[in-house]
Amino acid sequence: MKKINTPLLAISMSIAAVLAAGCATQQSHSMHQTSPEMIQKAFAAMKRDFHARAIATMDRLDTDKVQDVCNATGDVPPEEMAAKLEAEQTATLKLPADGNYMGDWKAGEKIAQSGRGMTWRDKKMEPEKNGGNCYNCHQISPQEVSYGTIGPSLLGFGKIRGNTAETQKYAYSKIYNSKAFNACSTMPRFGHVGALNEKQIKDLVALLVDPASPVNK
Amino acid sequence: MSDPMKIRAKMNGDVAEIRVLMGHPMETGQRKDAAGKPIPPHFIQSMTVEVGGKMIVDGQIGTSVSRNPVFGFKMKGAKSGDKVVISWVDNKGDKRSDSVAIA
Amino acid sequence: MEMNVTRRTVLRGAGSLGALSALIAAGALKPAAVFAAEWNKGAFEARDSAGVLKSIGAESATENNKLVLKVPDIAENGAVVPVEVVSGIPNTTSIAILVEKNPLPLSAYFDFSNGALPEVAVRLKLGQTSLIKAVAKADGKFFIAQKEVKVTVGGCGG
Amino acid sequence: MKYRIAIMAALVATWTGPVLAQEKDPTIAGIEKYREMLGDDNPAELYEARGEILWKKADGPNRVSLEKCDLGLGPGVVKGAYAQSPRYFADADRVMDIETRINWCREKIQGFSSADVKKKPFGSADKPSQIEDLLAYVVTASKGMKIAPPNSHPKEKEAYELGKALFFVRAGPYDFSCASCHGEDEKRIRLQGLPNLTTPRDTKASHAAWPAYRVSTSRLHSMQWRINDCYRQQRFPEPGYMTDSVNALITYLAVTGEGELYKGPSLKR
Repeated sequence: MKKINTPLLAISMSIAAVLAAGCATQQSHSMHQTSPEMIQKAFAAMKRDFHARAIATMDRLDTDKVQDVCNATGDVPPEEMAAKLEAEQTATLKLPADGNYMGDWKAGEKIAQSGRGMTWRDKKMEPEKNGGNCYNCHQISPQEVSYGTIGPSLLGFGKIRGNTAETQKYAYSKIYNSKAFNACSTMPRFGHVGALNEKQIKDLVALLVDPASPVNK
Repeated sequence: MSDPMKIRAKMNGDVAEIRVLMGHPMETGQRKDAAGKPIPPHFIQSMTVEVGGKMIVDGQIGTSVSRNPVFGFKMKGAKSGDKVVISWVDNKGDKRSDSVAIA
Repeated sequence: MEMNVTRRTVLRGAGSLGALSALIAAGALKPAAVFAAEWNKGAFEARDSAGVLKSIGAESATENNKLVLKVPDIAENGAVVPVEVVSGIPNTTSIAILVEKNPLPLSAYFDFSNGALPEVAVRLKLGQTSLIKAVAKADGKFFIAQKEVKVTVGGCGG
Repeated sequence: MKYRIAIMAALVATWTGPVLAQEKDPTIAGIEKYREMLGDDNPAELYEARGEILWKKADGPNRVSLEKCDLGLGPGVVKGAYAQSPRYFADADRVMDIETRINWCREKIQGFSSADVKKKPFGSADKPSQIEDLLAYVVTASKGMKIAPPNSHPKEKEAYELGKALFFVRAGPYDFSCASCHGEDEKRIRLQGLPNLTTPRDTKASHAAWPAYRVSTSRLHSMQWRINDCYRQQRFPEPGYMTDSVNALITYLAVTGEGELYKGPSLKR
């Protein structure tokens, strides 16, 4: 991680810059890279100054490889490294055993609306009570005007892509682990970290893909 | 003890503009506390505005007015230096009066 | 009228308050009782707009474009929604404001006199998206204006 | 990468409409009207009035007021002190934000215990905390003054660098950093605009508006609270009140936002 191939990094950065210029939805964080020394200092400071509260325990500061790489590269890992990370994250995907990706879009809408869960105000890990925080960052159903813009608009998601098994699987996988598609995506890995369970992710897939969902009307 | 009101009163041409901010919970009686017990209503029911010794606004207030209420009024016939007295009484009988001179 | 004078005196909290305080202290009058007579309990405790309008005698209020209700179309938070009412109807003496979807719709009722312009700015709580209604009384007649305010979900919601 | 470009192209295609429409988005226009109508009447003034009384009151085990407290511009100087914070204090040998410094005075001058001042710093609508009242009084005395944290002492520079690093590091179950939400221009959560706190433009406007009274919670929120609650939403463990990490982040924000005239405490959603 400390030895980053500079030319490669420069190339990937310029690609990202081009994309960022042309597309408002690209996760184009300002080109920022923290030195390994400062990253280390930041974590040392947090480990000294932060404390566990309810389910928000101190091990949340123990980073995994994805976080390490994204931190070290300012969220723009060299292409090869990104591809490797994405492959590794893809290998962790747990897809539904029954091969069915679609749940109930109405339940999905409720999950998309809710921002609850995983904070130090939550006493237990209860994914069934958690929300997906979706509207915080995405436009989804046209009826909800209060939506965020950190992520791309998902309006017409299923209509644009078609209600195919492939689309359903893609949506499920992306919600389960966004990093399988974009190593340093801003989006959480909801399934991977156990914030949402299989049923909830299926309901969200239905919200996005089901032709009956307002998203596709 | 209730917070003193913040009253602003100034002349704008021949119109006196009066705004007041009151410190009050304006509890509706519809809410429940953490233990699930209903929180009793506690809200301002009446308010008056007097300018130069004359009542200009006589208001009755309900629970839909926001916490820490803000009201704005206007009048003609007042002048800089006139005393503005604003008073309120809540449903528990607590009351408060504050005054300011029109700027 | 008699009640009104008493109430104003008490509100001012000075001067002739002494006699009344004595009454209150003696238990002859509870403060709430003093004002309850004046505060239009029936109107403020009415559970729907129709009930409020009836209680204030405005059930036959008519629309009039000189009664201007200024509200935001959308509010970031229902806890504080700024509302302004300006009546251009001659001889307007009172303005009432209602939040239709609130459990108790009547929010405020103002009587204006001695040079006060018939207009008011307030901040109201909206439990949900709702119509706001403004009612003005002029020369004994009632006029009404209404607009919807959409209350949105705000913040991260965690 | 090819795949990503393909997705990107699709996104550009689907976004042409909304992006163009955004300029006259009625929702955004409506929210702007809401904020405009909300006006200037700010219940933070009630905090300020209580804070002034509290500042001058002989309080604590030592029964003395805070009027000799040195907020950085000399003992007893309140005016302008907030605008020049956070700063290094030799007597404490650390960089302190204004809230940390007021509490330091409450301990050292008034004799409150450290536990006392840390007990419940974030009040509720029904029970505002004393530090929030004091804070409102102190910051209001910097209204209209230029935000100018010194950022010259080595420890101030160190705090800035640490704060900047803290701002960008991702961790926790959601892989978030501060920059996840505050790292780009013109983004929002729901309808709330997110200042890009990596650039002076947004940071100036944002920093000059805190502390803020929020109508949704009916209370005044300090920067200490702001950082705390961001970390809660980031799903991190809880940062300790007035710790070096929190003060480093506040230093980073103040330095990034320097040069703006202080406009707080403001009124927010």
